[in-house]
Amino acid sequence: MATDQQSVDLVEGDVVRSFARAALLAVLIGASAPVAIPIGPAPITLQVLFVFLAGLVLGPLWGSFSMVLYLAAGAVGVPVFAGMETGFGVLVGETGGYLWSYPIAAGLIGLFVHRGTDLRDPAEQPLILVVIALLAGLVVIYGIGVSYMAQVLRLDLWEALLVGMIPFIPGDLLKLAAAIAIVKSGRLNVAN
Amino acid sequence: MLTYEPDDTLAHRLDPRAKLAVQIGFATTALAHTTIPALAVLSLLTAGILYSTRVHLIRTLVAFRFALAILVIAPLIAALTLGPTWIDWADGQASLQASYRVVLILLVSAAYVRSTPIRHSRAAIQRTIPGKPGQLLGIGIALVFRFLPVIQRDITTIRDAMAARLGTERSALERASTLGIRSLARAFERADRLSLALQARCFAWNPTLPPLAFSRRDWGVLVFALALGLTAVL
Amino acid sequence: MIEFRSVSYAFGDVPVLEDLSLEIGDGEFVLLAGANGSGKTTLLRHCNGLLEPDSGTVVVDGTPVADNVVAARSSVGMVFQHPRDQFVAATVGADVAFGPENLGLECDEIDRRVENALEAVNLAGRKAERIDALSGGEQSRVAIAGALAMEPSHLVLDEPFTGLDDPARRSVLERLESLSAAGTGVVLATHDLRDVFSLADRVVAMQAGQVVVDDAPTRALADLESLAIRIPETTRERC
Amino acid sequence: MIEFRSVSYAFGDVPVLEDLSLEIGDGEFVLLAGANGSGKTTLLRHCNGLLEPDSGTVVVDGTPVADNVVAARSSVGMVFQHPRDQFVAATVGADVAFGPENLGLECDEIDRRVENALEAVNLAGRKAERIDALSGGEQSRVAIAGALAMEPSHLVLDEPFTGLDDPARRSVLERLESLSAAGTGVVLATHDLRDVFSLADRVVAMQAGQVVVDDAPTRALADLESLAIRIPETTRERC
Ligand SMILES: Nc1ncnc2c1ncn2[C@@H]1O[C@H](COP(=O)(O)OP(=O)(O)OP(=O)(O)O)[C@@H](O)[C@H]1O
Ligand SMILES: Nc1ncnc2c1ncn2[C@@H]1O[C@H](COP(=O)(O)OP(=O)(O)OP(=O)(O)O)[C@@H](O)[C@H]1O
Ligand SMILES: O=C(O)CCCC[C@@H]1SC[C@@H]2NC(=O)N[C@@H]21
Ligand SMILES: [Mg+2]
Ligand SMILES: [Mg+2]
Repeated sequence: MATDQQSVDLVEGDVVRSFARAALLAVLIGASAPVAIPIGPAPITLQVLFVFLAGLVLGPLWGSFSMVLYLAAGAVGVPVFAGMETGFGVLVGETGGYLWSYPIAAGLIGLFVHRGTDLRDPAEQPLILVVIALLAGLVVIYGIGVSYMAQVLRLDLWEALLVGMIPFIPGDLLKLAAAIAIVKSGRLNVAN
Repeated sequence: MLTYEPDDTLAHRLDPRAKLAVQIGFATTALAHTTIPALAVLSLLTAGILYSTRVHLIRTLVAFRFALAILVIAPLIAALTLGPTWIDWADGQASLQASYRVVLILLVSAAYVRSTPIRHSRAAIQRTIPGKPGQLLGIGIALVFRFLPVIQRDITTIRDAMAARLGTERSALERASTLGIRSLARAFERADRLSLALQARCFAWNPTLPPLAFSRRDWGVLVFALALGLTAVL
Repeated sequence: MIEFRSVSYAFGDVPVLEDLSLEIGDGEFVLLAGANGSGKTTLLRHCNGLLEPDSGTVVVDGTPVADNVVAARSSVGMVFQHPRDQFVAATVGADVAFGPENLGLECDEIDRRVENALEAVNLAGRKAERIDALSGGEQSRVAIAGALAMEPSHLVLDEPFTGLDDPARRSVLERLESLSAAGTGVVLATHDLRDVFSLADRVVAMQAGQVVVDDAPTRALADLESLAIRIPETTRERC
Repeated sequence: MIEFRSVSYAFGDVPVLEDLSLEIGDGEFVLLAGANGSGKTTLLRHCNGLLEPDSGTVVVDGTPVADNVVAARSSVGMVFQHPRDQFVAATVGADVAFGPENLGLECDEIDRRVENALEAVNLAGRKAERIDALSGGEQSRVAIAGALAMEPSHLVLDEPFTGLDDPARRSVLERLESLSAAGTGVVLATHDLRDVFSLADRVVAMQAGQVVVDDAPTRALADLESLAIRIPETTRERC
């Protein structure tokens, strides 16, 4: 028994805490899945809001881990994708590009805002920096999402932009504002 | 809703890794071919997989109703052309065939979902992805599955709590932001308590993994999956 | 007055309330007892329209809840079973003020109510604290204060005493007693009948979604015991 | 044996435990009482290193917790107030197995421990059931089984009875009683001392982060009353 215990390699306390938060954020984005308004090959969803928050609140490392976890859970049968869909097929389906872009976007936003892997309070970062970071994230999401969709559905680039980006811009900018309002509200206990 | 259902089909007895390989093989080749003969072969294969896993076709199509919209919309968009003639049927047809294969891929993944409990997927991930990331991803999936209904209920409860004290009298924006912030704060509270519970139970990097056996049959399926994937270059 | 007229309710296809009728008069102090899962919470959530009956009607002060939900919610204040479920704000003061703000009251009046409610739960002067830094029992008390601050004509409390220490429990009870004496109806669902038993005008016990006991406390004793509902020792001995 | 040696702890600059010393022997059944915010939860979280003292040491079975956290966590099983927050898996068996898996035990041994733990809480044979479908009392017992599967020498429970009806409460208590009889130490923080008072070997009461009473139940009575900690009626009359 004593030798057993020697070999147990405990996960460090701060890692467990970040991990649990990343997992619950993945749950939250999954819980938002029923809110999906079909308007074309990709529905309007709240997902982008949580991608923003993942980068802002959890930072580059845990933010993108959280999104990878979301994709993995969806791939193996937890109904977390838009419209409560699930399965590996969704990841290679027409909206797969958006999904794969989430970890990258969250990581990028985290890097911009926290400037490294040590977390800072996003509420105290310059607003302009936060806005640029979120816009950059959005560009990544559209870039990967639209080009993959064009590929899979055999659409021209402008056709893909027409159905895969333009209709979402106003809503996604609202989500951007909401994400900033949430972290600035000071009502989240983001301190470590 | 698409979900795991206990049963005794061949797929239920297979190792999740073998099943994952089939999905990847199938997707690889489907994404490479859109000719009508290729789609016919892929359809037959899909039908076989669905039949042997006892996937209910109609129910599954309903579960994927969002994705199915592409079958109509994408070809229409593709067929539209700027300038004279306005409609290019050939473009539309190419897109229709491209959309159809996506539906086949979705159906094949439905067979995995119906035949694989989350804990098997979790074990497969922990065994396949080495080191700490694999470990966290595996446990993480179990947690997402466990907490999804919990958080869904929390969100309803917060809405009720606001309503009970006449939060309904506030503006839509204010209500949405209170609900959003509170849901997030609540999820983080749960995360903090969960992290204590995990630690109290010795959450470790090197646990005993749930048993999973890769049998002869699984090797056979794996070879089949590889072969399927290789047809992508045909 | 809160009236349930042949109310039935099912979660999906699991019936939870079955053809239930009940009247709770103004200023009455009613205890609601019953095993886990007997339907207490489900019943209470009908009083202010958080749940709507599948059949039957719930009437508050003469108006069906469905016809005027806002009226029902301003006359029926509710304390949820799990205090954490009830918070809408980050600090004690902001949370307690949430209800009064929605009533459109003046700032002074809101402040008065917040102070007054916090006093009743022994938390005077702790307005500025973050709720998530409070101990479990302190959180329960904030939840109670949130409902008190609405100053409703009926107060519905779903197991408000969980985790409360004895002085807090007594203080809340005293407040309930004086509210009830001043005309506020009180409905209290609890598994722990100590002290409240002697305060109550009536005991209503539920079993499998139906009211099986509805009587004055002393007369309900034998029936309660047969339902495995625990009555306070002192009560039993006294009778 | 769990020993607190002059332990102090503060949340930020709010002192919560102040120079606290306490010993809990093997196989002892100890009640932990005290007002809301007196520091019970904070104290308990030191037993297995979830919190680390600012000064002083906590020693479990002769080894300071900080020196061997794994040993402390496997000899002190901990059950928190809200079972729903501590389950890591969707089914009973998978959840109870989580602890033993982390200890790196063989599969057979894990199975044996899961069976034993479930048997100890009277849930044998229900491994495959979904946790969400269980009643509140059953969920509390699954949480206890999760801690027992580590084969701890002490079981620490922080208000495990909240929201349980009387039969469920009794079923949890019966399990604690038989565990204690079988040699597991039990530390139980609760505001509701009914029934447990007669089971306990010792009562420890806290006030503002310090131990102010530490005595056998019958002898502690007067002190407890002076702390406004409520003791069960029957006990008072018997003495
Ligand atoms: N959201 C829900 N979905 C499905 N069933 C539910 C839901 N809420 C409650 N139930 C079921 O309805 C029944 C009554 O539940 P309710 O919460 O009203 O009981 P209760 O008397 O308040 O119990 P407790 O003493 O445990 O609080 C239970 O069997 C419960 O399982
Ligand atoms: N996370 C925290 N941050 C700041 N202060 C805290 C935190 N947790 C607890 N406290 C404070 O520490 C004190 C002791 O809290 P603790 O939870 O140990 O009390 P308790 O005895 O368990 O009370 P209860 O009976 O209400 O559960 C309280 O005054 C509380 O406000
Ligand atoms: O199938 C999925 O789950 C992915 C849906 C992707 C929706 C994209 S994300 C960016 C854009 N903004 C929206 O609101 N919806 C699309
Ligand atoms: Mg209830
Ligand atoms: Mg406590």
